[in-house]
Amino acid sequence: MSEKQQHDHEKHLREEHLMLDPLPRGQMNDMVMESMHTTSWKFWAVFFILSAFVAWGLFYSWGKMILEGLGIAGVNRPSYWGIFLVNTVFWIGISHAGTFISAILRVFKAEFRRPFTRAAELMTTFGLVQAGFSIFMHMGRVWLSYWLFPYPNQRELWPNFHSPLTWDLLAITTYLLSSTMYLFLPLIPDLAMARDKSTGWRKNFYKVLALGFRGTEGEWTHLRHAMNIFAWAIIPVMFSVHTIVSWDFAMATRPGWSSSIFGPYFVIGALHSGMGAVVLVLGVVRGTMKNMKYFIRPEHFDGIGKLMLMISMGWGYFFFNDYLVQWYGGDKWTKQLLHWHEAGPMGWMWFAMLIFNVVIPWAVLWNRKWRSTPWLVGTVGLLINFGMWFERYIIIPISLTINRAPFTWRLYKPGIEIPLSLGTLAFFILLYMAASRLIPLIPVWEVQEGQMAHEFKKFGRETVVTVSELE
Amino acid sequence: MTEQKSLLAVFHDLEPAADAVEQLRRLGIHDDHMSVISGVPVTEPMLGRPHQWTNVPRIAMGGAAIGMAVGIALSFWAPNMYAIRVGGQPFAPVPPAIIVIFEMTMLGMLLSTFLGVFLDSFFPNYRPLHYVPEISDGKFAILVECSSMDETKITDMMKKMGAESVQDAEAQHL
Amino acid sequence: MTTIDLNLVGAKGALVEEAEGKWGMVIDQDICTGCQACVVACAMENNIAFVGEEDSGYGRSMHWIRIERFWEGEYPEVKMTHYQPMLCQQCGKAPCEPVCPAFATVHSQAEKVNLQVYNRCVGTRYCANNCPYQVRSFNWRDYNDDRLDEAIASLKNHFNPDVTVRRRGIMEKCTFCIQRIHKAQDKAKSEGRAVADGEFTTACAQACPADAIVFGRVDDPESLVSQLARQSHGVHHLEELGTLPRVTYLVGGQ
Amino acid sequence: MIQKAFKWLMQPLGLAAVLIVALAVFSLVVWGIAQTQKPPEQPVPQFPHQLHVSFGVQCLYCHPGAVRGPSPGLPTVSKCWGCHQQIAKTQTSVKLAPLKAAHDSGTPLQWVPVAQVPDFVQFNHRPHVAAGLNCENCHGDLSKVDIYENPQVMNMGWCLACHKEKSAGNPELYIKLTDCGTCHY
Amino acid sequence: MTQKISRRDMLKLAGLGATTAVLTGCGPASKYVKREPYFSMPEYTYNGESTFYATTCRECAAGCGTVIRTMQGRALKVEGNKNHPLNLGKTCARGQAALEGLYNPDRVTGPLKQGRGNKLSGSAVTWDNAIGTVAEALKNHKPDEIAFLMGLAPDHLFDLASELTGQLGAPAPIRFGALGMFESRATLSRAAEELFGQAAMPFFDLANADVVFSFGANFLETWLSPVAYTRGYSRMRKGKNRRRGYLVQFEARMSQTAAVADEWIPIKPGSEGLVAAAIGKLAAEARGASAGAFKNVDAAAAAKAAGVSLEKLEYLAGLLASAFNPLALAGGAALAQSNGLQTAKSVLALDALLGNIGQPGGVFLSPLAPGQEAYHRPASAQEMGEFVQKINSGAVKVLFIHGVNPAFELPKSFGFIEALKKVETVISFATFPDETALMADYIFPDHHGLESFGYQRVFTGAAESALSGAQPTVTPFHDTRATADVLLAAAAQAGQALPYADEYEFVKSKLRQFVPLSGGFFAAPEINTFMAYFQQYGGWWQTGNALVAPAAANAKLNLAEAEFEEGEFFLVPFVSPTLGEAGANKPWLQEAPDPTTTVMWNTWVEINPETAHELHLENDDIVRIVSAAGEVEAPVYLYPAIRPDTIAIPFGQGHTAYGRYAAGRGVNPADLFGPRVNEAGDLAFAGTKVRVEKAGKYRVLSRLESKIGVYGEGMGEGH
Repeated sequence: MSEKQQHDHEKHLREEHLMLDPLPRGQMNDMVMESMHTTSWKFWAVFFILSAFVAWGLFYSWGKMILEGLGIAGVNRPSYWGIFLVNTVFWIGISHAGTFISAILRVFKAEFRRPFTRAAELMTTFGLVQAGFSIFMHMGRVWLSYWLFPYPNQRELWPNFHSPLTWDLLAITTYLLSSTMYLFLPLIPDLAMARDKSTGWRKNFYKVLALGFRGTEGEWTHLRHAMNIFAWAIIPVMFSVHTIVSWDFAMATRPGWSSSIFGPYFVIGALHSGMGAVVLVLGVVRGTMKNMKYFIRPEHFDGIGKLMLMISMGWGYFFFNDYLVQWYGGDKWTKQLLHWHEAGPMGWMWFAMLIFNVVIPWAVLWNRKWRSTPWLVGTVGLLINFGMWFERYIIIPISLTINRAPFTWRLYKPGIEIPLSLGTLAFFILLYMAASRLIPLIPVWEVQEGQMAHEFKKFGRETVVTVSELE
Repeated sequence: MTEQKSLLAVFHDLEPAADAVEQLRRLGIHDDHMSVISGVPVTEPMLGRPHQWTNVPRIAMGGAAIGMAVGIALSFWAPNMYAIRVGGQPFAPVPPAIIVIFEMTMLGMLLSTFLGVFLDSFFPNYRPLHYVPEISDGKFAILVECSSMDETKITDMMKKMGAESVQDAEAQHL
Repeated sequence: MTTIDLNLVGAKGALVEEAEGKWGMVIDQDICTGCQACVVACAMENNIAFVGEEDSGYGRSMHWIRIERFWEGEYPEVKMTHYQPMLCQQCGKAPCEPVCPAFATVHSQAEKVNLQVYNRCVGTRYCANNCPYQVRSFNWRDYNDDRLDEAIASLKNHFNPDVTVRRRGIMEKCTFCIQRIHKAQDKAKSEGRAVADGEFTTACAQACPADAIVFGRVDDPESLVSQLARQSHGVHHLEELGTLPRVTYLVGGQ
Repeated sequence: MIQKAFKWLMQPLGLAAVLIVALAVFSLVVWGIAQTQKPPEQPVPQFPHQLHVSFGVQCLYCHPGAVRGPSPGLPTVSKCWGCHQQIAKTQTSVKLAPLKAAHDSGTPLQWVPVAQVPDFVQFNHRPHVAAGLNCENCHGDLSKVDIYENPQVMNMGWCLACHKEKSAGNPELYIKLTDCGTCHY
Repeated sequence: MTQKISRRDMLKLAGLGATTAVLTGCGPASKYVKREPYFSMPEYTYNGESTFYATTCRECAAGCGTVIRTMQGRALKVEGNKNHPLNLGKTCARGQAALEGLYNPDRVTGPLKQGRGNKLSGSAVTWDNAIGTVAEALKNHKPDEIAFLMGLAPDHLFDLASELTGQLGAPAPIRFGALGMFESRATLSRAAEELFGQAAMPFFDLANADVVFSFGANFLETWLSPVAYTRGYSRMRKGKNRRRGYLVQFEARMSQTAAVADEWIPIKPGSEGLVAAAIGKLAAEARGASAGAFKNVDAAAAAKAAGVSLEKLEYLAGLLASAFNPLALAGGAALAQSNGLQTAKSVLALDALLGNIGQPGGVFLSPLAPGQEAYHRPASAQEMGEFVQKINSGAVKVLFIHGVNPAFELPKSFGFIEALKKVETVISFATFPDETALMADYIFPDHHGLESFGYQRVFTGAAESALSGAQPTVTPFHDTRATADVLLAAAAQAGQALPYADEYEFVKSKLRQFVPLSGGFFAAPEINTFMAYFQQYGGWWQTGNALVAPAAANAKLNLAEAEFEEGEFFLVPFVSPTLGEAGANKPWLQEAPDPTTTVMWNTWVEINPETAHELHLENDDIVRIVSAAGEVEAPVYLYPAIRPDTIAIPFGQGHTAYGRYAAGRGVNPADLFGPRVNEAGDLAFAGTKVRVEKAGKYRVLSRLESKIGVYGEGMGEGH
């Protein structure tokens, strides 16, 4: 290899990998701050449209539903659970990607995670907020929802710990609190950076949030230890949350629900939709925010794409497992249910689910070049999200149609759930947009840390990239 | 009686800062009287600094224990306050209790970890502190507490070691 | 209570004895004529709301007892299956109970029936999902609020004061007319005697013109309901689920 | 601006202001709840329970349903008139004018029940009386008040506390008295 | 009973309830329904304790005894009167829902000058004016210009009206009701008269029969006395100490009765008589006996005409021949044919042939009610037609209507609505604003049945001779007045005073004759005690079996083919067993699913799925049903148990008035009937033939059943 080739190779590697393309920290800081401050009129237009949508779709509709009762939604006998629970499962699923990326990849020291951990963690927290909205919308008497919390009372009556819903509530509360804390801890140094770089009201805002962080050895040590504990501990919490969500269904004595594979099946499903959402968000962030093309590069889409492919295969595996067990059992109700899934009026959804979740990811993501194309991977991510939403829709209202009392079978038709669902979606986007103006979306110190650890090394004639463990 | 002074030396790179720490120690400054402030996490061995003590893991374990106790109480004690029979199950069956105990343990552990950071780092801390904003641009600063007699000596040494600036650190609102 | 030490064992069902029953019902499908008298009698006794054409056609009717029927064969050999009044089976091991997070549907230790405690219900509807008989009904709207429907102001004059009027967001179901059980027990107690078999009955059994529904104590082997339930053609619906239903259906002729 | 306000609030005067506002809100809430607990207007204003009790009238004379069934009942005009027609003062007293008017016009007196439980609580007086409870155990000493008011908040915790106490040591009774279905259906 | 009922404090209490709603989530409820304080409490009443009053159910003319649970002056629940010989403590759905009539939000709340509008928009008048108006009407018209039109029930008001018309010299009051029309009562009693020589309503002893062949009699639904016949059916099925009874139903459309029958034989409408005769002949042959009246019947031809195989008929005949207590009965649509009388006779002759006349499990004549001298049947359709013609001729100047709604119940082709316009003064005593009442000049609302005194004769269904008693269970909810009181007061004002002070005195005077009689359910030394018992027990009846065993008949049969109108499909209308003719204004009856189709709140058209397929009709497609007399539009119900050449429509909906729950809902199949009658004068409604047209519209029927679970809809192929 000639000197020239060598140089080109290195240049190529540098272009490709963020970690090999270091910029001075100050410059990176400025880039991130600039991306936060640069707001076009389009942003505000979208922001206000979404705000109006949230006000109508979420708050007005929900208020109306609280006043009039769930009759204005589409739930009925036997589909007592409808889109609200679909959305709950969906949003919890979305929230799994953040933890997956920042905790599991941190534990496994996957370096490409560095620039987008925060973007993913924000999804966790904001997704869980929407899940919370959805589950409270679902309740018939939401104003009494505090009865579900364990609190001492005069009647000495506590929540029923036999109920999967109580487990669910505990798990989601744990998850929401811990993922929010896990979002906040690595954010502190960046908030301190933002504090140092801002003026005016933002200065005060960051001053309060940065808690007086300076970067002393002690602070870094505590933070590092805490983040380590979080990274390890939040993984089982994350798995437990979606497993428990699946138990909401699997504990019921219903055909199609009572399945022991539901736990892992739901976890992998959650990761599937979550990863899809992450690429989608990254694609949008990269496309719309200033300076993001430096931080988020095709290599990241490539990395996530590989993960998506793996997860998609895993999902296919668990889906088949579930299907095979149900099919083989030959229970007459389950047989009717499977038939209903495929041949019933919502059969299109069943096939769309398989196409979006399996066929399309497998067809696109095996190719490195396609995988590195942000818009393409983002589109696949979007389709996977449709597919996974369909999956939950099939599991909940469509499967609920079929029970052991055929006299009651009835198809579910959504009502006010549609504005409410769109309202939660709009609220999610709105929160994300607001956060993108207020919180450094790129964890600069982590990027710098990574860049410090990476270097070229020559083995014979070959130049390779090495990473040294700093911790 | 000598006046105590705080000096803040800012370095562009890690290595000169580490050398400066070494030199300071030679000048008779105890490790307790200096600290390194940085924009990226640097470990103690990189700077040749003594091991940093942290309570966070202990606090976390303590929180986990409390959480577990709460979980056990919720699972086995609370249901007996008002015994209600459901679905032919025992009042407080073990399998669901495992779930409750697990979640409460994890919640206790993570909450206390978070609190541990606050306790150990004295967060939130809005009092005036010694600081220069350049640190967040990736620079390394050494904060030295010394007597005013040593001030020039140390300043010169730092300058020699490549400090970009050495200044009288004045505590300020960040 | 002696069962508390079983908590630590946690082996559900292994050591807990089969839940005993107290009140039970026998429905003779061979003589049920499907006339709906029980349906309306139940509605009148228990202040059940009517929901109107649209909602009732969408599976939201509030009947606590519904009469099912299916078809067999093709014309002209078509046959309607026996009418099957379906109501809460008051399971001994009810799947609806453990899933309620708020203890709103619990097993009465005193009367050995499934209770729905309306004021504790927060409306998660998990119980209804988990009911294999699909006999729980949910108050989808505020059907009984006379501020929303002035007609109710007049109609509610016949509401039974012994039964709570339910409002939106609450699950409800057949109670085996527990208000009548309580009334009869209270009366018997005040007279210093036990409740006699047939002294009172549920609204549905009372109305049934064909006498297809019989209600009484199943823990008394001499009661009419126990005797009928022992017949060889008595079955429990979905017995394979292990729910221990307290309603026995007599199918086919003798 | 916000910072200024915050700073102002952090100084002693500001803290005092915060405290005052909090206290005001709290008192408003307390007052609101107290309003719901106040004895209501009765058709005969300031009906003197204590006077009737001091004459030796038994509770069950006017509220006879308590030993028979769920409701003790409120006295009818004819019941009041049974005694009052023999009391000369009835014809002239201003306080008794509503009774006289009701009797003369043949309209019933619309007493407002005070000791009420919500619709979802099925309460029956008879077993309570049969269990040996006296009226004053729950309703307080009526020889001290004019218009009846509840001596305590009649809520589930209060009911249960007594139920548990009375049934201690008798498992069968305990089950019956703490069963949800005993009061809620 | 309460002295005064006012609702002025309702709002205050509703406010209290609203506070509770905010605090607890459970809101204004049963307890907060103001149950008014008493001025003077009756001795037997305690607060919170129920008081029970025995009375008679007025929801249909059968006259079941009920006990009404009341508390604080409100009626809370209808329960059956266990002592009553007709229903022995049982009730039907319609009886249960009576309370929704009593507290119906759309009752006529006081006397009105209605002025023939199409809405209830009259101006209120005082009761003094009302009585004055009635008195004027009685006084200012010649007796034969006055007419009384009353409901089916043979009750005290009918007796009073009869006495009044007798005193005035006016024509006797006419009783009519759709139920009587659909039951073909006139045909049945006429057939009994021709066969047994005695006009009476036959009584079929279902309870003791072991094989029952029913020709079109839907006795479990609305026919004659459904509760009593359901009791009989139940005993027949239980078959104590005998084998379980076997029921075979012959009709073109599977009714509720056919649904619980062991066999349903879908024979061609109009061929019932022929089939009965053929079975009789075959059964006689099987028994080796003489076929008597049926000896000339050609069984093979009958089988062909009916559309069943001869083997089937032979099998059925064998079943009948080997039975211990066989019974055949006929009614409903089977008799509503041009040959209906022959059919009735044929079926009764079959009974005679089987030798069960006057035998247990056989045919009897219903006992006459106490004090009744002869069976008095209600007007047949033919008589109603004549009455309408009389009105049309201008001979009727004053028409009093009580307890019947001919504008809805009588087929439009009779022209009653047009005829009504020719009457100078129409006075309605309707409790509800029904179609006829709205077309009246005045509405002077009667009390609801649960608010009024009276008695009613039990005309069939009970083995005992029974008079069912009625008394008010609550004080009137509205400013209504007993029609008997109005008539008595008006008659007195018109100078035609009857010797009774009021309704109560009238009832009492009529009961006086029973005081000395023995064998009654109770005995009393004098009338006041008797009256008290009469109210306490809900009537008076003789305890012994009073069924009349008729003399064996000598039938002359002239079995003719039924005549039909022009059209593609036979129309089988049937009375909705949950709604009946007047239940549509009770929301819970609307929401009680039809026993066969489980449809709620609407009218449907039953079509065989194969026929529908040929006509390209799906469930819920609206079709236009056209007959010679009119047309209606209703959604299709693919009913698997109906002959492919037949369609069926329930009667009970299609009100244009009658309150918010009834008005504008469904259609009235009576609009399709022409004014054709059979030999006995009953409407030959089953002879209607219709054309079915697709209307191109769509309306989803509210069903309780699942189309997916019951019919496999949406389950794809192979299900």
